[in-house]
Amino acid sequence: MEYLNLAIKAIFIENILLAYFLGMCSFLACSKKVDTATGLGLAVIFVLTITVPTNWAINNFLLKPGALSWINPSFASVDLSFLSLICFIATIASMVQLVEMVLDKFFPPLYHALGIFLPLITVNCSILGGSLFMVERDYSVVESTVYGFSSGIGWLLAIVSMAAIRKKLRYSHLPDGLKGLGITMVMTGLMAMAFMCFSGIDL
Amino acid sequence: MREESKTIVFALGVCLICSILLSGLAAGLKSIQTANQEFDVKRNIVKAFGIDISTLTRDQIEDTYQVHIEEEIVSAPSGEMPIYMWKESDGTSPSKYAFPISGKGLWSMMYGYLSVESDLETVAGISFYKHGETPGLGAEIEKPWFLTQFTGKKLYENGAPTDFRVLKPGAELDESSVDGISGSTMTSKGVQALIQRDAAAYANYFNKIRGG
Amino acid sequence: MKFLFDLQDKYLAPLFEKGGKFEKLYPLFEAGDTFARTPGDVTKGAPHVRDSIDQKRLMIFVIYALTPCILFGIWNAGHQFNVHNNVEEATFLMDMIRGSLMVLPIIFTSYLVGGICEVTFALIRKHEINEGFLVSGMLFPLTLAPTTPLWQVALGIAFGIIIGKEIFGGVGYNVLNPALTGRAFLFFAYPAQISGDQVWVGSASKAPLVNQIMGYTPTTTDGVTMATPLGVAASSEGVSAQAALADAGYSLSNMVSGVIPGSIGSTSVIAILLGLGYLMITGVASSRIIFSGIAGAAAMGALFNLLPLDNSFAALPFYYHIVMGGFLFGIVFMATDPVSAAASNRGKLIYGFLIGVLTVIIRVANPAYPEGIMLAILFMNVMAPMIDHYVVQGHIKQRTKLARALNHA
Amino acid sequence: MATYKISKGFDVKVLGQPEPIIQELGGQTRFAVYPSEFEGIKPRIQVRVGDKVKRGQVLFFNKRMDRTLFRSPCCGTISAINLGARRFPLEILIDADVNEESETFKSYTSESILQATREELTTYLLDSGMWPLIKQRPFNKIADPDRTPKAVFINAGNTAPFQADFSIILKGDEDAFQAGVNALSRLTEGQVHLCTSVGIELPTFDHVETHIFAGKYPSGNTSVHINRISPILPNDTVYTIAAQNVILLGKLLITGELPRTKVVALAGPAVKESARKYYRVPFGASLDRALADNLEGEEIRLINGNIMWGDQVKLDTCAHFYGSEYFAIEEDRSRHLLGWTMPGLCQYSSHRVNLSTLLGMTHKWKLGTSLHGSHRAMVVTGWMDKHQPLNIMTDFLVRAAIAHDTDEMVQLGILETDPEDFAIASFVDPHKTDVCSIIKQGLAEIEEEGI
Amino acid sequence: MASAKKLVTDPFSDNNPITVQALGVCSALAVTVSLQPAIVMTLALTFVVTASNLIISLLRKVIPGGIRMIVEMAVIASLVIVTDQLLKAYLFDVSKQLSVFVGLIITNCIVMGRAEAFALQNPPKASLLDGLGNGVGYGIILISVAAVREFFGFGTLYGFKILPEAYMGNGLALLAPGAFIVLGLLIWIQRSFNKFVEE
Repeated sequence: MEYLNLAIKAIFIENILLAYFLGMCSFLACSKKVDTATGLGLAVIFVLTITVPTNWAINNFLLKPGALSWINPSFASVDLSFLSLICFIATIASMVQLVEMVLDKFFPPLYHALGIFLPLITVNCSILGGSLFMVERDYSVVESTVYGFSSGIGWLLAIVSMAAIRKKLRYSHLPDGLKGLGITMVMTGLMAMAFMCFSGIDL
Repeated sequence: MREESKTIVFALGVCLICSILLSGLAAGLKSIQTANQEFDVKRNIVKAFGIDISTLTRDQIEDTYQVHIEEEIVSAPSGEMPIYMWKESDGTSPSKYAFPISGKGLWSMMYGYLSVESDLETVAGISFYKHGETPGLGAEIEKPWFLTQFTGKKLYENGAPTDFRVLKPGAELDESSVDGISGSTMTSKGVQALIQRDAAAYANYFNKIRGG
Repeated sequence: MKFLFDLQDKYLAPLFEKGGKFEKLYPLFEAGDTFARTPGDVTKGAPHVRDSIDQKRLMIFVIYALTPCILFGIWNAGHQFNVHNNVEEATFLMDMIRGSLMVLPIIFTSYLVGGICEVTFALIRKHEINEGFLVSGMLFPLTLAPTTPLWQVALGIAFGIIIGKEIFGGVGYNVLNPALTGRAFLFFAYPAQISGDQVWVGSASKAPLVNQIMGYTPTTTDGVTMATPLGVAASSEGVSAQAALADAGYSLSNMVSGVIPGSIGSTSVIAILLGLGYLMITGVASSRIIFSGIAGAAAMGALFNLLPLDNSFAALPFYYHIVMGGFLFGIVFMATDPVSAAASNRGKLIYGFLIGVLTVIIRVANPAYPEGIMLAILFMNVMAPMIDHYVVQGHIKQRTKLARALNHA
Repeated sequence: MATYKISKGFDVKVLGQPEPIIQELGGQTRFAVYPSEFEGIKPRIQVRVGDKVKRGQVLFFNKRMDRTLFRSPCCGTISAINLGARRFPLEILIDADVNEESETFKSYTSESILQATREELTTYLLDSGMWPLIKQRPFNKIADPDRTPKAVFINAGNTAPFQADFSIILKGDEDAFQAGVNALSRLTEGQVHLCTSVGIELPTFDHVETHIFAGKYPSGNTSVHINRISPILPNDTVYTIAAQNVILLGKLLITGELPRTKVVALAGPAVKESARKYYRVPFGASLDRALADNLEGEEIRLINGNIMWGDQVKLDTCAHFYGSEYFAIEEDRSRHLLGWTMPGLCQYSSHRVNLSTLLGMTHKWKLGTSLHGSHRAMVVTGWMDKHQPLNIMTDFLVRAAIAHDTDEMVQLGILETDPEDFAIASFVDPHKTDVCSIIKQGLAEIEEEGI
Repeated sequence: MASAKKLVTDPFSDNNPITVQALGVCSALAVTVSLQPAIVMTLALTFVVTASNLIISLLRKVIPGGIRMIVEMAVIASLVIVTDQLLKAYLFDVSKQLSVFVGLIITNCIVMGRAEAFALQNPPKASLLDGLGNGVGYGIILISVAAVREFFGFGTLYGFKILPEAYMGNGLALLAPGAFIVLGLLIWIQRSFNKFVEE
């Protein structure tokens, strides 16, 4: 139940895109077609589910104040948390690289479906954001995994519904200045408003 | 081969420079950052004792804390709990007590401090320092109009915690209830719950003081 | 009469048409002209004859369907006011007059401000003035409390019309229902006043005009606020929600008749059912959405009944959800807005059903918002294009399969 | 013989049913050929004003496909060639002579046709100028002789309001029809399908499979037949032809001469009741004698086709190459006071928003051409699908066409359709969207891009 | 080679990183509830993008092609950490408000984008100016959004009461949807001025 709550929270209430504005760049660029959006969304789920727990491990066993005490109790006072940003981004980059290679080798169809999106993901702030929120909120390892996975689902939901809306908007009669970025932004706002119906849900 | 070794050397070089720079910086700033964090806690405790800190400078607040406040760790069945005691500059016996409060709001945990007068029954002040409530709505919990209501209300009665209530705005208030925030029932309920729970947790301690 | 029409066609029309003196105001002229008489246009090519239905007729039919709600709303606003301000021996007429004084300014403001927005955009962007605005401008005030200050009404409808509709190019291009967008705007912008768990039935004051503009302040001593049934049910603790409702004076019968405080148009189930019947007979609204929506709410309500949850609201018999609050009004008049709803037949079923389900979930599981229907519809408006997309994809798959099968047979 | 029940559809109830009698109408001197009838061709004119032409002499050919010839329907003098926009010839007028010189072609018997090769027949038909009677799907253009179709569909349906009844036209020409069918069966590797509507009594023919379609308009449309019998997959081609044109093909093959006459029906509320019947007229000859003094009303629209699908033509028109009925209705520019709220007892509608529909009035209406409203932005409501028998999501297809998304149009099945299938969608749409033109535009875009 | 002035002013409007190039929107919104964090964020980003442009431009001839991206990432990440640490030490309150969003400058496409698209090809001085211009261009939008939100949300600007006490704050402006809508409308206004149309 607790994990279900966390999942609902990450998908709907604190949707990483609609409430924290993360991953906007790729959201804006890749929401023109539903197929592309779905592909990218799946890739985001995939990478988030892997990197958040990985970064959890790095944070808990290397970076956090006192994290190194498992090597030797005398390291208990070492605080490497200032390195977290650089470590996380490095982990993300290498994980993406690794995932790409593994997929290519063992799951070629999946690789063909997600392959082109994976490199885009390194610079998708929702991935790094996921890890940073994990640290800030002090999640456990299971919680991090659930959080990473459901944040990804939330992102997928947002980008796919936006792609479908943009498909509907193709034949709209928009003012010139609003075409593209402008209307997507306003629409995202309205969408965020609609998503607020879930704020406060608690099972 | 030359190309590759050059690449590796370059990469190592960048890493080295960056890490030296960052470690140096982190080490250099560490003390200031820690002081900041500690000051943040102190400021909130001072605020919880009902002191208006908006006009005070950092040094004044540090001074006030230094002079008046003493921290003590109470051990209770549920673990160790901190308590902060306010001592007047002349007397030695604490005149007010503050303890941390925390609980779930609408979005996330809310953190704050609550203080009681020397009679160990009346609220002296309350402050919230961390929360994720909706701006303009639940976030009103850090607004003076909401916080000042608590001052003077009864938190304990004859050694037992009162049924402290955060009611819907407009409802009739008694001596242990305050107006909630209209439009954010959840936050109000959260505040009520955390006050009731934490007050109960410290009831034993206060009873001990009263008895002893 | 004929003389007037000739005057209009011969002298007035050329002024506004291309090259005329007031060419820029053409949308305005067109609106008035086609309001008076149907346009005399003929078909340009095949098919050479057309159905006599048009957008104007469709939209005005929705307004007709709303009439019972409007009239009842006016009476009820006055009635509640008189009851709670202890006006002795208030007659029907007195209720109506008091209600009109409260409700009509709201409707008028909504039309005026919404109309100004609509016309301004029509003139600048050179599109015709769309009669869909008549419906939005009426639905919006009906979802408000009778004491909503007029400045909020104006702000809400302006937001709904401009952001919810006009920037997309006008009716037919928007994604969300404009009336709901405006309502949701008010809901989030001024939550302290209209969060839906209580409404104010209004207070007698010496300066009624000031009250109308600035709002009836609930904190003044003579202000009367009442918890809505949803608010009561959501905050019932210890006792069952049914008992809490009965305690607050809400029974199944008065929730059906609607003689309770609430938003102007949506309290009376009977009035809404009259409108629903009219819509069904004329076939203007999609019965798929309405009935799957009701089914969705009932199903979710029943599921909550069965689940062993520690929530008295969840244990409330499922049929309460249908008569309580604005559910019926929303599903009949708001969810069926063809522009923002799902368009495919299967999509409509899914869309309606999920609105029902979500409404009950929000009511029961989300203590922050006692009223779920508005946000549920808004959420499903956002999701509708996606539902349609997948329904269409499914259709494409199925038809390709069918075509192949027929070819191999 | 299979019967297909088509459940969706809507019959527009309009006055003006033609009597099932054929009147012979001969002796005209004014003839015309309308190159604009042939969509997608680029005509190169071979004659000049004042030239004497024989019956069957080449008037022009298609520059895009120069084996497609178009021949003169009569013997006489070219009196005028009227050009339209971009110097496209709209009509070639011919004054007929008394003498009857005509070109002749090889003649066959019903049996010898079956021995002919496909190559021989296509060359023969192209050369004789009758090939354009055969059309192909997708795109509903003149058939491409080099593509062997997977099937041929002969349309003998009549579900559109007062579409000519083929059983009347067929009387006496059964042999010619069989000869035409034989020729068609040589053109395809697959089946020849003869699709009729319920109520049309036809004798049995060889080398053809007969299908009966039961249902309201547009169940008689070729697209519906194809959709139910053998849907077009990407890269498929089918040939389609109207049943009367099969007779024309057969006559040509048997006699070795261009067919002399065709039958047209005259119908509609603006035609005097006495004149509402079938006429046998010389190919390409003026219809003056049928039309003059027989139309009533202030401003009349004459349609080559029926109210649902067909082009407006001039009132002094000659018989067209395609088409077998003419329909006349009045232009209705009347304006109704507060039309949006009147009960609508005198207004025709397929929706229940008018009292007339609600009360279930079943009488026939004297419809005019009024648009009954003004254009509004299209809303995807699913209403357009209400009477669409094709397995197609009309609203979404139209939306894809508006957005110029050719991929999606193809996926949604636009290639199986023709603009005529969307006449009913245009009819019912409250936003007065011109669906047919949108689909036409979409098809043109796809053709240009190549599938 | 464009003039120095043009390098700086171009990103203000005609080639604004947010409204025209649609980069760096993420962090542009999260910190715009009020003016103060927006200004601090602008300063932080301007510092990072200017410094990273300068450093990468200086290194552009010696960076091996194969690890170009990684080096850029390392430089940017280090600069961001420096900023973060400095903020924590000297502007503690603001850094609390900015929470993780300072760290997220690393993935801000403007920084990476300018390094890739400009600094790698251009001399240090031009790169410096380009970085400065883009930082300010970003700031203009960020601060405008923040000003609008703070004004309507609280009736204040930079904490000072502008509207009378009776003004009822507009809650929506403070919520995420408000940020999106305000930015969308700003883009509309801005693009109406510079006549940029996206197809």
